[in-house]
Amino acid sequence: MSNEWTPRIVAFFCNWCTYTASDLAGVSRLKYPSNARIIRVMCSGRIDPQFILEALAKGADGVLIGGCHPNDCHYVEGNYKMLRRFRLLHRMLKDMGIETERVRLEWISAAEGEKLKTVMFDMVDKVRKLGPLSLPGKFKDWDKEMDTLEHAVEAQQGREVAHAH
Amino acid sequence: MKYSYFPGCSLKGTGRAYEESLLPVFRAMDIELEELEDWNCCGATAYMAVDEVKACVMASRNLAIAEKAGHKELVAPCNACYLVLNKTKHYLHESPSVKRVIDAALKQGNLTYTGNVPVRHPLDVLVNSVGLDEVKKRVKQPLKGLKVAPYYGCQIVRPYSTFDDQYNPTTMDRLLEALGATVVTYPLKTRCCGGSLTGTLPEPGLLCSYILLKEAIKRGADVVATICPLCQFNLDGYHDKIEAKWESVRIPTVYFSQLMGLAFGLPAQELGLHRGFVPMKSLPAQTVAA
Amino acid sequence: METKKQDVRIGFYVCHCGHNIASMVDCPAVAKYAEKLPGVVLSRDYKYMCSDPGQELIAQDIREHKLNRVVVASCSPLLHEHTFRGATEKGGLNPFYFHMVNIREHNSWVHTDREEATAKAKDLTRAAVERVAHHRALEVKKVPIHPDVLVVGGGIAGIHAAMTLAKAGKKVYLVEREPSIGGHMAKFDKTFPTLDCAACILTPKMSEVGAHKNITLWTYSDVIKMDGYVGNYTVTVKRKPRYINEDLCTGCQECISSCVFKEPKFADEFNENLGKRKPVYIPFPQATPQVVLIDPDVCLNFKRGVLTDKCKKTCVEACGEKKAIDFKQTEKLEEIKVGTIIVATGFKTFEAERIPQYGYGRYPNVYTALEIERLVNASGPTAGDVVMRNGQHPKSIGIIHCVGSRDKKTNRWCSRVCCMYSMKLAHLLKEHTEAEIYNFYIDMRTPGKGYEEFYDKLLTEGVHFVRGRVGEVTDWAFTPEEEGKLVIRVEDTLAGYVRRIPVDMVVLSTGLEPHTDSQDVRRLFNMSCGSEGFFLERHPKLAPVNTFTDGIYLAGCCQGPKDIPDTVAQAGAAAAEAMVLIDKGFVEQEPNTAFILETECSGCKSCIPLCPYSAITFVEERKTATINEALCKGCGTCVGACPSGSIVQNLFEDEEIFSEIEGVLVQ
Amino acid sequence: MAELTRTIKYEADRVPGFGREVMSVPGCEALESCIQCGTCSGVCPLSIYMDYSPRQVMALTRADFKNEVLRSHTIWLCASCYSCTVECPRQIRITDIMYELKQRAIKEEIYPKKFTIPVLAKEFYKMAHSQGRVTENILATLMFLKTNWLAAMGQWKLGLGLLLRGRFSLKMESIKRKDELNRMLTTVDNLSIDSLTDGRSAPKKGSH
Repeated sequence: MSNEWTPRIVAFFCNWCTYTASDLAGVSRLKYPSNARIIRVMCSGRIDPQFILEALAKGADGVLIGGCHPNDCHYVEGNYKMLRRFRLLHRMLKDMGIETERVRLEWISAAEGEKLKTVMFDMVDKVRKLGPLSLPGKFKDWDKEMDTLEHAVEAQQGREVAHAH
Repeated sequence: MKYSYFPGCSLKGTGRAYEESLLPVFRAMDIELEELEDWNCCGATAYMAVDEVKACVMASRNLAIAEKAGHKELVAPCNACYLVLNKTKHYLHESPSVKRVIDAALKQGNLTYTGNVPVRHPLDVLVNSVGLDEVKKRVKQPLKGLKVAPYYGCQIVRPYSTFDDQYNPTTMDRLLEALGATVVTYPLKTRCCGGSLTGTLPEPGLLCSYILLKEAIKRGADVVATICPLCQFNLDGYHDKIEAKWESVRIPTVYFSQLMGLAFGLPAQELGLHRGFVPMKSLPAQTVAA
Repeated sequence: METKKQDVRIGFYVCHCGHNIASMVDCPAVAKYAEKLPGVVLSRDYKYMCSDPGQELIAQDIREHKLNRVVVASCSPLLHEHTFRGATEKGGLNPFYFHMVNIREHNSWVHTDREEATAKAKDLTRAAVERVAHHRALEVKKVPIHPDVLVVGGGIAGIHAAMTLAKAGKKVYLVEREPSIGGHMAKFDKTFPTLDCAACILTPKMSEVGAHKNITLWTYSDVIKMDGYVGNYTVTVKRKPRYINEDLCTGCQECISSCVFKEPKFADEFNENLGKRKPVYIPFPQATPQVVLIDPDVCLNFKRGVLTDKCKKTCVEACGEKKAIDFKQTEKLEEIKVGTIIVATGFKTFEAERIPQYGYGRYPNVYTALEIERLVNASGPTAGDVVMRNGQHPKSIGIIHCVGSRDKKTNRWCSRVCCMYSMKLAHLLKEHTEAEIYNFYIDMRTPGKGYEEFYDKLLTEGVHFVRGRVGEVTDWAFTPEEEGKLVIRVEDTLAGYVRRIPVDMVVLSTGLEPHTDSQDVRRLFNMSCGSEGFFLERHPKLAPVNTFTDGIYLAGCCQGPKDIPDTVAQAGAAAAEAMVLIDKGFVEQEPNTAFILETECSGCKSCIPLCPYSAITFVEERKTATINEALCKGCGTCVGACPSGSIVQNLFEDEEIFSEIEGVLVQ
Repeated sequence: MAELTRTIKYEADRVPGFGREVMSVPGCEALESCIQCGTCSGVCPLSIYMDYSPRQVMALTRADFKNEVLRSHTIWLCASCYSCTVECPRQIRITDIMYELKQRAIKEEIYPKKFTIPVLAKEFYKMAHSQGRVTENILATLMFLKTNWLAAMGQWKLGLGLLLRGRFSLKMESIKRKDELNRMLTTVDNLSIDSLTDGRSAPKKGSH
């Protein structure tokens, strides 16, 4: 293993389609990069946007969400619900200054081991190009910034108070 | 309507009758063909046998010049040019590394190509963009009773069949019918004419042409209509040799644009019909001057 | 809910799976790493965790080391979670104090760098260890199984499955789309390699089905809706109008002979449109049920399918007192309750027109194999006389194998039957016509009992075999003997020559592919499809008739191409699987349902429209939502959406997932 | 008595790695999955003149019989009609593989002597390179002069016919900005395209 930086990706896969697809990729002995850590949920509808933010906050450089194709959800329409949240989340990420490509939603059916492989390669490739997200570090910076800002505000208020007197 | 026009080398040489008929026909259809400024060889098939990347560079230069001139679409009448230009577009799209090389090469001529110039065959433009109704309006002397074998050749439908069926193309059939001609059933529509082999390895090449001509006669055709200068050359230029080897299959082979010109009432002489080795006989006398 | 972390005693096991995992993941290193993780009191690596000693090891350790949590890193939980929960329970723990890490399918089998794979295994282990600390004891719910079975599709697969179940005393609904059961097999003349007459072996089974007291047979019907879950499915069946009262029709066929159309005039689907039928007809002589039907598209009493009542109705007259004809019949919906479903919807043959270079549809004397089956059949449109569309008898015939099979442009898979049925047709055609027969094949595939022997037999019958995929079939002649013939151009790859072979008749051995509506059927029954469109079995080797939905089984070609013996075997297996559930009487349900913490719920109602099963309702008195556990299927969509975090999904609690996220990321 | 030749092939006759090398060229990868069905030969209009059928060329290439393949007439008989490419059930781009083999044969100069096709290809290349355009009849003349004087004499009738019909160009066609084209083509030589391995189909880097 080289010491070169390599993206850390958290993947949330639904039990019926994408998790099974990655099992299939395994059974078919397809090879793909090892960056992703897969977390299983029953349905992509279970994925709370907080999970995604938490993953980024805890040091993930990208998050991959895998669900069933439209109309194929084991639970009828959980994947649509995820899609809705996903779109909102993308807007929010934009506002936060986080590249939206870091959070990706893919429909991968139980039969699409090949697609899973392609997506894994592509995701790692794209996130690698974006570079590290380093949110945990940024949080510290932001905290510091906030602190300075607060101090400044306090100082300002102090002066104003003093001035008023 | 205005199109950029890529004649290709053949249309300036052995296939000049194609250009001679195509330009007036397009004029008659009120479509402007503007010859691409300083175009170069498309990089055709023989070039591809030596260096495919360079062939693509040559093709790209043409595409880039067309793009620079602001042309929306490029018309290439020669099947080989049509294929090579389209193949290059495919490669540029499929392979980023080839695109890098080509971009670097184009830069030497202060050119860029973003991939936005469709390459089209005049047959496609006339039938699918202009429409057969427009063609019919201009027919002054319908080719009544003329039985035509429509011959498309290979590279217009293979490997990229962009505007017609790969196995049974019908664009030219419909066009010829619009001109009033009778289209004979011709199962060899897309069988190879022998390409450049006719010149290099005569027997195999000529056999290909012989088969095409023989079947056209058997199917009752008076004339074979082509859409490619090399096909026309092969089917028209080697009758003596074919006869020496097999039998006489003398049937005229003309460009579809020549038949259009005749139907539009343009003089045969101005359509380059005198350049064929086997003259057309069975047309109304006043149109056949050659 | 609060888990006291200091009380947690985790046992961790990493499986070598022989070399499957150990060759790519350093298992001892993972075990060593896990030892130091919080809460882990014991960590082992072992060659085969799923083996009896492996499972025993877990049970024993739980007792000896007072473990209260178990984590196993091995294969996919979809494969062995159940096994290890069992082992956990055997050790005296609630089975849900277990969690599984997938380091085979998701790791050792898909990665190539041992260091990276080991690092990944450690990350996943850490996540599981942190997660399992939050696990709670859960109870498995037992749901009773409705004993009735629905079999969808009345081909040989459906027939056999239905009969097997009926004989065992189970009540079966057999639903078939066409007017008669029998499927493709009913169209075949003979069957390979024994050359039994297909009708002779099939029709007794068909009439048995029609007569069996345990079987409710609905032909000319479609399943249009399925609700519920394993053991308790509610299915809606649409029965299309045949304009004949099935209970009153005796199958006397007087109506057919007295129809105002004196001669059959309309394309006969059963005979692959080679023959003709009347507007009132019975699909074929042995059709089951023996009930006629009326085709409103051509019957004079209708106009474009709408009743006009303008015909003389000689058929009604002929039917007389029986009064079986009912022009006012409309489509009817039936709702049934079943516990298990067997899907046996079969296949469709490849449309030969899709390979234009073989000339089907362009040259009249190019036939599909199924057309030939009808042509050689004694009760077919020509009564077994092999006469071509041009009225002549063929003197030479070319049979092209693999049409629309083994071809990336159409269907990649081998149809598994075309070698054998092509040879069967070669034999039958030879018998009927004494023509010269050529078989053009890519590879000869005869892996079945008596199949290779059949090939041997054909070789000695003077049938020509040419190894080469045909390039094209054309009608242009180059030599005098080719005049007026169809010319097959092929490389005889064994002789080493390109050949042009003129023949009178060409037979295209078309492949098998999924029905055009297989995607709809798949959705209807909540199944998966492989990339080619056949229904996906749960495991290609060990669960070949199960689907990913419990209680739904597969039989026959809807799962993939296969011949009759395999289809019948699979249908028997599917019936047996259904009986396993029925005789057990109940199923255990994964307790992954959601519930609402009423103290937290703000009553915003945002969860209510999200639930596809209407399991969530609003309790006005309390101003909170509540979940009906019996209806909840455990998707967790409401949990992911609850703004106040007041919904909890068992097995997928927020704390569990958050700790998993932290676990994979924070070293 | 007819002369008997041994047709056995020994391992020494193979050039190990040749097949792999060809199959690693972008666009030629699918050769790996050839099932030797013979569709290519079945549809090839020129296969009837070939010493090895296209199918055999595929087999020989995959089995590292480099000399047999590069010396074969087959690769030069390919008229680029693409029938095999569109019909191949394994979607092997056979025409492109033929181009690749032609390029290799030209590079190693092991094609049949006095065989006009490679000469045509090379002359075509030179003329297109230097003039930017190709004047067919001058090209043909050059080709015959380099290969076969007698054949050139045999073509006089066709040449005369062309001349009489105004289809014979006496002037060499060329483009205006020859230097620009030349710069562009030289750039290709100077760029390393050995990195053409993005896994998708791409044209092949030639030897010039």
